[in-house]
Amino acid sequence: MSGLPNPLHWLHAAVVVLMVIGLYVVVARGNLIKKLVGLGVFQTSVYLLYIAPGKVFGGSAPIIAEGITVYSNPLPHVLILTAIVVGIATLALGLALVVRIHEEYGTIEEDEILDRDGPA
Amino acid sequence: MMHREAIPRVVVKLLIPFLLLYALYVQFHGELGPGGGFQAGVIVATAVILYGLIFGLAEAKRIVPPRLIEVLVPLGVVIYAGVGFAGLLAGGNYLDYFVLDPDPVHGQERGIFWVEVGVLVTVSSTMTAIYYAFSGRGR
Amino acid sequence: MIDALIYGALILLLIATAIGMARTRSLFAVVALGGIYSFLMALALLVLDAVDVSMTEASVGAGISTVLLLGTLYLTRLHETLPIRLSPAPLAMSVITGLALLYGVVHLPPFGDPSTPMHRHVAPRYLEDVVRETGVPNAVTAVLASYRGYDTLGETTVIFTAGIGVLLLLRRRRRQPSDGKDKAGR
Amino acid sequence: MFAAAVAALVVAIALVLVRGFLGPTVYDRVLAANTIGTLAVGLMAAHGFLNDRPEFLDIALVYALLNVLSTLAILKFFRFGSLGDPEGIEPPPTEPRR
Amino acid sequence: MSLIVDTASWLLILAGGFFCIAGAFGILRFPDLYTRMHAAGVLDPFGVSLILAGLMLQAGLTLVTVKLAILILFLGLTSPVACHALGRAARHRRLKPLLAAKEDR
Repeated sequence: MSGLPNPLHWLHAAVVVLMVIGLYVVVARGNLIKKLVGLGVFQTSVYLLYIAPGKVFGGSAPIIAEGITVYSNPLPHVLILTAIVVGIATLALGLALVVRIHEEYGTIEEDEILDRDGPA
Repeated sequence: MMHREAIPRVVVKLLIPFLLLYALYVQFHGELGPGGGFQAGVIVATAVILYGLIFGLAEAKRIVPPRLIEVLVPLGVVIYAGVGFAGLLAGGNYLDYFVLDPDPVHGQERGIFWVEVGVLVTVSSTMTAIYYAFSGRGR
Repeated sequence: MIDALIYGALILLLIATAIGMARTRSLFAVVALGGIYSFLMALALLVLDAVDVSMTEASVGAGISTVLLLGTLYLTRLHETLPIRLSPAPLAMSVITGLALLYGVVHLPPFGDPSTPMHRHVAPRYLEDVVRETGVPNAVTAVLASYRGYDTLGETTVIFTAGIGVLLLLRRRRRQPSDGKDKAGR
Repeated sequence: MFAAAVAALVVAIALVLVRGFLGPTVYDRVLAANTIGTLAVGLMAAHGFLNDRPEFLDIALVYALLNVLSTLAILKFFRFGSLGDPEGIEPPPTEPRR
Repeated sequence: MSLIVDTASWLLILAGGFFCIAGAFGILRFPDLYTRMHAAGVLDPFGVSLILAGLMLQAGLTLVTVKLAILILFLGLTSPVACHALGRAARHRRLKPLLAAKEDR
C-alpha cells in the first residue's frame, strides 16, 4: 500500500474504521440486539462513505437559490435517503424477529439458541 | 406514585400540536427546503408515539385506531402507484409527470406533490403500526 | 476547509461512541449511546451538506429507532451474557476487510475536491436543469420523486413490506407462555 | 465568530460524551444523550451561519422537538418498565389548568 | 449601529460558548447524577440559548430569526421537562444523592 498521500484521505479512512467496528460487533457478539446495533453502525458508516465524496469545498447544500453557484453533489444524498429508509425497515423487522425468537427460545443469545436446537 | 407525570403530560399536550403542524410544514415545504414525505411521516408517527408514551397505548389507540392504520399502510403505496397509472392514462409512460398537466412544469409539481403524499401516508402509518405492534405485545 | 476540520472531529467522536457501544454490556446503555451516535451522525451529515439526509437521520435516529429498541428490550432482556473480550477470529476478519477497503479508499478522490468525475458527470445536469424542468428548487426532492421515481416507489414498497412483516410476526397471540423469562425490569 | 461557537460546541460535546462512556448509572448516560442532543441543536444553527445558509434551521427544529421523545421514552421505560403501559388508562391526576 | 449589534452578538455567543464548556465540565466532573443535572441545567437550555440569541442578532429581521426564537422556546420547554423526568425516574429507582443529609437518604 502506498500510504495515504493527501491528509484529506484520512477522513475516508476514518469512516472505514467505523465500518470495521460495526462489522466486528455483528460477527463477534452473540447477543442479537447487539448484532442489530452493530449492523446500524455498519450502515451509517456506509452513508458517510457515500456522502463524503459528494461534498465540495465551498459548496452548499443542493437546494437551488439565488447567488449560489457551487453545490455539493445531490446524487449520493438521494441514494442514501433511500438507504436510511431501508435501514429502519431492516431494524424494525429484525427486532420483530428477535422478539419472536425470544418467545420461542427464552433467550436472545446466539449460542444458547444453538444449544437448545442442537440436541433436538 | 401519586400525581403521575403531571409535568410531562402538560408539556407533551403542548408539544403535540406543534409536532403535527411542523410535520405539515416539512411535508409541503419539502420542495423548497430540506424535508419531504419521509421526514414528515416520521414526525407524524413520532407525535402518535409520544402520545402513546405519556397517555398510554389504549388512549393512543382510541385516537388513532389500528383499523385506520391498517387501511392507511397500503393506501400510501396505492397513491404512489396511482400517480404512475395517472401518467399512463394521460398518455405518457409510467410515473411520467410531464403529461399530468398541460404545462409540463406544473405536471411535474403535481406529480411530486402526490408522490410525497403517498410516501407520507405509508411511512407515518407504518411507523405507527410498528409501534403499536411492539408496545402492545405483553411480556 | 473548516468543514473538513469539523467533519474530522465528528468522525473521531463517532468512532469513540461506536467503540463505547461495542464495549458496553448493558443493552440499555447501548441504546442510550446509540441515541448519541445518531445525533453525531446527523451532525456529520449536515456538515457534509446533506440536509435532507441529516433531517431523516435525525428524525429516525432520535425518534423511531430508540423507541423500537426499547420496545424490544422490554420484551426480551437487558443484559448480554457474554463477557466483553476481544475475540481474535472475528477481529482478524474485520480488520482484513477494513484493510481491503482502505486499499480502495486510497484511490478515492480526496475529500472536497470539486474536479472529480462524480461531480462532472451526472450531477451538473440535475443541478442545472432541475428548476427549469420541475420547478422544484430542492434538487434532492426532485431527483427522489421525479427523476428517480421508480427507486422511491421501491422504497415505499420496502417500508410497506416491512410493516406487513412486523405485523405478521407480532400481531398473532402467543400460543403458550414460554419459560426462561427474566423479569428484572431494570 | 461562528467558528468559535462551533468549536466551543464540539468541545462541549466531546466532554459530555466522556460522561456518556463513564456514566456509572444509566441515568448519567441518558443525561449525556439529552445534553448532546441540545448541543447538537446549537451546533446545527451555528453551522448554518458558518456556511452562510442559515435557512436550514428546520433540521435543528426537528431535533429540538424529537430530542425530548427519546429521553421521555427511556425514562418512561425506567419508571414503569414498559412503553405505553396500562397505567396510562387511569385518568390524569389533575386536569391541567389553561 | 451595526457595530453595537455585532458586539452584542459576539458577547452573547462568547458567553454561550463559555457556559456550554463550563456546563460540560460540570457534567464530567461532578460527583453524582443529581449534581450533574445542575451542571446540565447551565448548559442545556441556557448556554445553547445564549448562542442562539447571538445568532438571532446576526440574522436580522428575517424568517431565520423567527425560527431561532421558536427554537429557544422549544429548548426552554423541553429540556427542563426531560431533566425533571430524569430526576424523578432516578429517585423512583432509589438512586441516592451522594451529598444528601442523613435524614434525606
